[in-house]
Amino acid sequence: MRRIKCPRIRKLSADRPEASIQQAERQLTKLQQMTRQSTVFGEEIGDLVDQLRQVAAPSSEPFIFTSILEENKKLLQTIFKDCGDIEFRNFDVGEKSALLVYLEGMADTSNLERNVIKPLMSQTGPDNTNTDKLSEIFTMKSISEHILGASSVSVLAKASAAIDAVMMGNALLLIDGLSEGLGISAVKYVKRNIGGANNEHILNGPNEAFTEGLTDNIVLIRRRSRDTNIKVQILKIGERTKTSVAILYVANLVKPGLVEEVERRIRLINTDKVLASAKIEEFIVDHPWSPFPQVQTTERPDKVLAALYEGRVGLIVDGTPATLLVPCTYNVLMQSPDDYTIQPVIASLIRLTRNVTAFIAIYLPAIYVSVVSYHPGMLPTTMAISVAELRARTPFPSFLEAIMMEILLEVFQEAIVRLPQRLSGAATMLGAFVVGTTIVQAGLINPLLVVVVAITAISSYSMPSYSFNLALRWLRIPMLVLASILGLYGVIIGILAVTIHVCSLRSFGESYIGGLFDSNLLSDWKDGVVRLPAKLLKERPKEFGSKDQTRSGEEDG
Amino acid sequence: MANLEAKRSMSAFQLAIVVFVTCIGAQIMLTPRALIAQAKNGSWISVIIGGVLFYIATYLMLRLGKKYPDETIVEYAPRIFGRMGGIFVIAWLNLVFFLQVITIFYGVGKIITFYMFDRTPPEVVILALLVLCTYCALQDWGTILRIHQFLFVIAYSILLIVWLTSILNFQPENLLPLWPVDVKGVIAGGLSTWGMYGGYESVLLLLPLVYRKVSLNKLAKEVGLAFIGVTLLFLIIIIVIIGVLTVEDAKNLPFPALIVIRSVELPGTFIERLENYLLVTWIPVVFDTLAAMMFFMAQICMRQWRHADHRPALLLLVPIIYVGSVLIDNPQIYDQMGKLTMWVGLAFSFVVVPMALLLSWWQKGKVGKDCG
Amino acid sequence: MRELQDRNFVLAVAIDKADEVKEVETFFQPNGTKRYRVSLQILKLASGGEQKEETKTFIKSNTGESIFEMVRDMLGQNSKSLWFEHIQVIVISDAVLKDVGLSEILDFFKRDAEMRSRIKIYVTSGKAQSIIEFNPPSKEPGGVYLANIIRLHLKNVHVAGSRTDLGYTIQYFDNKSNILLPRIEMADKVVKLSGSAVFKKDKFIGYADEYAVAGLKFMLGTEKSAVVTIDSPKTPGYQVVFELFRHDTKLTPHVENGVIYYTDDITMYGNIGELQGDTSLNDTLDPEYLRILEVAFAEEIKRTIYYADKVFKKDMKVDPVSRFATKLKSHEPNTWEQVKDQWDELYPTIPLYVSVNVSIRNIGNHK
Amino acid sequence: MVFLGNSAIGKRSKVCLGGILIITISLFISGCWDQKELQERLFVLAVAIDKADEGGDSKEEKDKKSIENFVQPNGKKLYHLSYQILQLTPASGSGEGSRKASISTYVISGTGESMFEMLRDMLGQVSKGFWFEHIQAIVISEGAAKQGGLQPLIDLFHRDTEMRWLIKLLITSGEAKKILEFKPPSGEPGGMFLARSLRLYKKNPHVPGWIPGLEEATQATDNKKTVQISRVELVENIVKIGGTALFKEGKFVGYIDEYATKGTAFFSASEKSAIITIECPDHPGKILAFELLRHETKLTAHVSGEDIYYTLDIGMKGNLGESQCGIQHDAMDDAMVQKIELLVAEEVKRNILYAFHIYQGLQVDPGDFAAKLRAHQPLAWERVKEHWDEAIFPNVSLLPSVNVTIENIGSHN
Repeated sequence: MRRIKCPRIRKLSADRPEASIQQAERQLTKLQQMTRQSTVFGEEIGDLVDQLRQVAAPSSEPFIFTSILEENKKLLQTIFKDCGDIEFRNFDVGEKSALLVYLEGMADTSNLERNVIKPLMSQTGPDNTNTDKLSEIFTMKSISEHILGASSVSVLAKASAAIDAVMMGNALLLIDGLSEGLGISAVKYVKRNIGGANNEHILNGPNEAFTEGLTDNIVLIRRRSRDTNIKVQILKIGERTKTSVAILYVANLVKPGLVEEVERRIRLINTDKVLASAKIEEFIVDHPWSPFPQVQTTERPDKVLAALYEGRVGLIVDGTPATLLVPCTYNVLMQSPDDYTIQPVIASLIRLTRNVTAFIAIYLPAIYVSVVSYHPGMLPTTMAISVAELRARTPFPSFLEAIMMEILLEVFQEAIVRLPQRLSGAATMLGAFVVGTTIVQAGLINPLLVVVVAITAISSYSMPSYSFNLALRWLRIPMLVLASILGLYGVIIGILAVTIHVCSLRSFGESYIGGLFDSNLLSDWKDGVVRLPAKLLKERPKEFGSKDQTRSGEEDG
Repeated sequence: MANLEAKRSMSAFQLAIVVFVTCIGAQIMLTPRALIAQAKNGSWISVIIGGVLFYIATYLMLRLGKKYPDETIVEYAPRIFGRMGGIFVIAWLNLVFFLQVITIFYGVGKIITFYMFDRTPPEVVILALLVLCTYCALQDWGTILRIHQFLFVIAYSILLIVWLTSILNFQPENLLPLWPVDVKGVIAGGLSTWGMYGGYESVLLLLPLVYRKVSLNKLAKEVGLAFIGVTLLFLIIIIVIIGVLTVEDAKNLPFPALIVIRSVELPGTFIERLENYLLVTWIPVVFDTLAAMMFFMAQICMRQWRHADHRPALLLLVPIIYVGSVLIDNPQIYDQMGKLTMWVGLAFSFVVVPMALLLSWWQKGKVGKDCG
Repeated sequence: MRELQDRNFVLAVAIDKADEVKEVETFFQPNGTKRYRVSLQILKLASGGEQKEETKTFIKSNTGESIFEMVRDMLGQNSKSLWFEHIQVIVISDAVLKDVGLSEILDFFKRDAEMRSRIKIYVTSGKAQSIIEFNPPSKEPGGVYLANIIRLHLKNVHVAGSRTDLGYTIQYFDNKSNILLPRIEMADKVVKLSGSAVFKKDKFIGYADEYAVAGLKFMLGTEKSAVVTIDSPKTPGYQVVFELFRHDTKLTPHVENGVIYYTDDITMYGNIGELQGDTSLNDTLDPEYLRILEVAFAEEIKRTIYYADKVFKKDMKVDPVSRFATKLKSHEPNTWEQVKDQWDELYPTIPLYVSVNVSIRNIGNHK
Repeated sequence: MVFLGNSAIGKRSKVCLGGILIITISLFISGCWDQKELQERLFVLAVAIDKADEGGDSKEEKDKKSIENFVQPNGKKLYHLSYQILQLTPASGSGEGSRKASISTYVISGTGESMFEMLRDMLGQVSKGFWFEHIQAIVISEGAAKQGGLQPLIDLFHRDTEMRWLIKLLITSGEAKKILEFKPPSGEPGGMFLARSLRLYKKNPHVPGWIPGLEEATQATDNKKTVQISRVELVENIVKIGGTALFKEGKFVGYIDEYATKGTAFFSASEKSAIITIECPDHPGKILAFELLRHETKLTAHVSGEDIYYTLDIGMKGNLGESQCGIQHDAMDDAMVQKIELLVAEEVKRNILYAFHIYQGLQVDPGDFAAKLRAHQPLAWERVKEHWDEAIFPNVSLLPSVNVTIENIGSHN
């Protein structure tokens, strides 16, 4: 006989643990704690605010200095709240108490002791009798003129300026009874010292390279030319980092309007931080989507100077050794300082070779694929036969083969770049073994292709500019695809497309490659496709439109 | 995009380059057979005749253009011919370009599919080239001018080098007798070379882009240079064709200019089957002609519709061009189209332009009288 | 699990009538007769690239009735187990097909999971075993060679090879349609694929020659490229060849007051492939002459199609690959409902009207 | 989109462009029509064309033929076409270690009338598509040539784009297929062997190598000129090229022997080097060979009134190649050298006239004469061109004048 089974009624929490009462209580207590804390925070914030608002400050300024030192100190402390590395040094000048505020580690303490604290404290000694005299001495101006031994001193009335000064590593001096501060520059922080260029080696010729420090970099350029026409214009970019960017140009050479344009674009940059010059580059180029580099980056002062004297503009960004040069054209990217240190004939030959290799680096694999799988008739019979025999064992169509090979190559390059020095050697050897012998032996990829890809890689390495080399590497893949679709026709279509693109590129108004064959600019060939002896290079490159074409002449400032 | 120097205007020499580049296009492969069949051994004469003839036409156009500085025919045609007449003339000019473009597209599609591919449909070849030309014609004139110069230096030199390898089996015997037996054929041939020279009409549109200070004589000289260059090139081509293949043989080959090179075998080098290389180097030449013509068509439409930008007009034209070039689907229609194109073009250069000149003189005169 | 090198690659299977029974290559069989002789072509594994020995394969064969049983029995002749996943070809001699249906023979192959469905099936009039014993001049393994031959059916209009592998054949079985299998023949050192064997349902009817096959392919539009030869109109006795490379073919059924008939509209594009005879007489460069040729080619194609139609309707009374039936079913379903059970009788009486339009695109390299 | 602002148009056009690009790319991807890997093609190296009923006597030959056959709607079975196909031996990764020295080939053949149809039908016998871009030689059997003339045989080859124009044409009196099956001792594929041996015509004037290929043959046929094709013979395993077959308007006229070929070479100025042997001036029966190095030849047509005659001026420079005249005869003294020069000149003259008369006998103009006339005397040509071959040429006279100078006499007296 059957019995009706009725489901037993169980507590909800039995199968839904999160619904139990203890749970709920625990959550409640958490919540109460939070509210308590938040009220505490609220109070703290409140009294911070009214500390600040004791004095009426204009909206732009956090506060204004009062004549009471304690007030100022409190205000500053509220500003530098939780900045552990801010040092407040109290001492007395005569009977007035003074306060020295500086950023520990960025201000030179010994310098401060010698030039600020000692002289001020010594003020009390001899003439404490005539305090009135002391008091009328006691304006910041007079102090800075008579007492302080520091090299550069500035009177700071505004609080924001004072705060900036402190953050830049200067020391801020406040004295009781004076409602303004004194900024004493004693900047001294740790930095790398100038080394050789390790990304752009050249064989002979100067080998100094920029470092991270903006001032040092400018120094490196100044030291190479005593030309007052080299102007330096410093802007602050980055809402928070306030990185300083220096625009360098030669006043009486640069193409009219270029500097203004550069400045305009830089001012338009709207970002919170600038950590590397590449960021600036991305903001100021015309075609951010193009693979080609449209700004020349270098870490060599001599290159920059040469560029400046061709009427171009340099951008040095604080914190990065890589300096930007605009405008930048194909021609410029194809040149290396070495060209000027070897015989002109050889240099010309090398430049021609570079152009050829640039071509090879993009198109060789594509041509290989199209010839092998579309037009083998273009090979002479004997060669065709041997190629066919080489390929007879390879399972993949040549396109796949090539793509695989490319990927392999890229992977190896990545690995070798990323790995630490010691390991990269191992990686290269591994690559050599795997690709060179094993894959070929296994018949996965035929030796001819390996040769082709190797040639491509080598020729792309021979580009003077790394970013250009990257562009070439990038372009290879679409070319391969085209070749595998339409054979040689596809390749030529691709070549033309690239030509159009490159001609349409503009870097600050200069066509990227169009200038190369522009019939008006043929005189640039002297130092473009070939390099003539220095004697003959009398004019500056026309395409940068420098005001003064002749390199040396009476009208040259 | 801040373009500090737009390079909107060009020198007379650059104009010459553009004329050269637009004149020499696909036709160097497509037309020689017809010409040789028509003028036999005298083909070289008809080439020269053609050169002189069409240089005259171009000179007339230059004069016309110089009368109205800073204006293209699109602006001044209505003033010469009246509103409707102007629109008619402009439409005519556009038609000339259009017919040339579609015939070239068809020819290219045919020849490429025939020699380089086996089963690829010609539509694909045409489409690929069309996309490329569109991309080029979308750029501003400064860019296109640069591309022209670039190809003028690179493509043409390579084309010539590759093509001249056929000198290797050149037999002067075949050229003889130099003097033609039938003069009529030669004259007719001279007219029919329009297919080769076609494209010089572009000066009507390009003149305002040239610096104003350039004088008519200088222009005439530079463009004359261009024409001499073009004529020389065609001469070389015709002579080598006849010299390598005989007249009889050339008559029997659809594309003698290509076959010429087939039988070349460079001694000692591993290169063979040069016709593929020739085709490959020929494509850029075709490309720049097409791109330029498409740009001009777009320009005409733009100015006609008073736009600021030629790109929408171009994008409207593209599908029309494609359809047009696909509609030609067998050799018969192609021949008809070729003839039609030739006559339309000839009529434009030798009827419309002189008429315009006369009318403009007459009008000028009238204006003078009115002023007293 | 067994390593690759421990398996015997079976590349081709030949099925013959069990004529003479070598007592080694057989086994005691409780029931059934010795009906088939199955031969397997097995790959010799040669390491690396060297081609020392002449042949790359060897043959094992056995007789019996159940193919599966025979295959198992053949393990007695092999050191390694047989592996069927790479079978390329099944060659069946028509002697077997005369008395047994195709489906019974192929049953084992369609049942076994190892079989790939792209196995090619050929029919030969001679001994099937001798065909898989054939070792090709290009040093490929025989099975692969045979299988690759049919890949070229797109260009060779004499072979109907579009859907003739195991998978499709089984599919045809399932929807009871007729089958067309390529025919392969061999005489010493020459193997050739041409013509095809016609099946009604799975019963072997006979062979259709190349011409009929060409006509069929034109009719159904299954060819990609083909050559059509005619007698040159200007210079009789010489031939002109039309190379077709693009076509669109529409075979449509029509029913008008109870009468069923088919129309076949074909448009073909192509080049002149070859023109024997004096070129000065027949001048391919003038459009009129091309017109004449186009008409002539169209005529020839029409003739071919009608020939094929005759062969299939009158001689064999088979609706090839049941294409006509399917057309009718898809376009005129309710008519199909009425006629479908007496379709086989009806089919030979249904007329087909062909209209061909040829356009010549290119005349080749030379006039 | 007519009234759009500039920037908007820029965007729009970019979008449209992108659209077009995407469409095309997808269109491309949809089919890579012609991609065909190198190793997936069958290299056809040589072609042989026979008469259909030639050879094939034995039983298996018969049914072999029956298989290579196919049902043909119209036309008869005229030709028997054979391809010599390269057999690819995969080179194993370790390189030339296991590469075989010799490249072997095999022959596939079919029967029919139209070359193209046979070609397509023979696809039924092979596992990969034929590929003609590397054809080296076409061997025609005399029978086939007699049957339909030259044009039907070579039409396919100069109409199809795949064919290269440097294909060498050869003719044989025996069965052409046998020549394809012949394996050269040098281990190179037969087709290339033939082609290369023809390239040597510059050294060997017994071969009319100056009309080596398809291109020239086509040209000649188009110009109604005589086609000269080198003759190749196979005796059991020796292939020898020598002599010429003449075709007049595509019809086979006949062979001419090596000597006449040599003469032709002389008057069409197409030999680069040659050996001319004469008898020693003072020791009859002994042979003395003159090695021709440089020569300038000038054939000019003269028309005086009605009659046409040609003068042929040849200046030859060369060495004394070989002299079996024994020690005592002195090649140093000038008189002797003079004499030799005269004798050689005589010999050459005789040779030329011999060839010329053979041509006249056959009523076949080797081409040069008509061309000369057409080029230099167009009016005269117009007058005679109708009945040139049969009426005019046979009784045109040729006046050769040869002038030989021996430059040096070899390294030994």
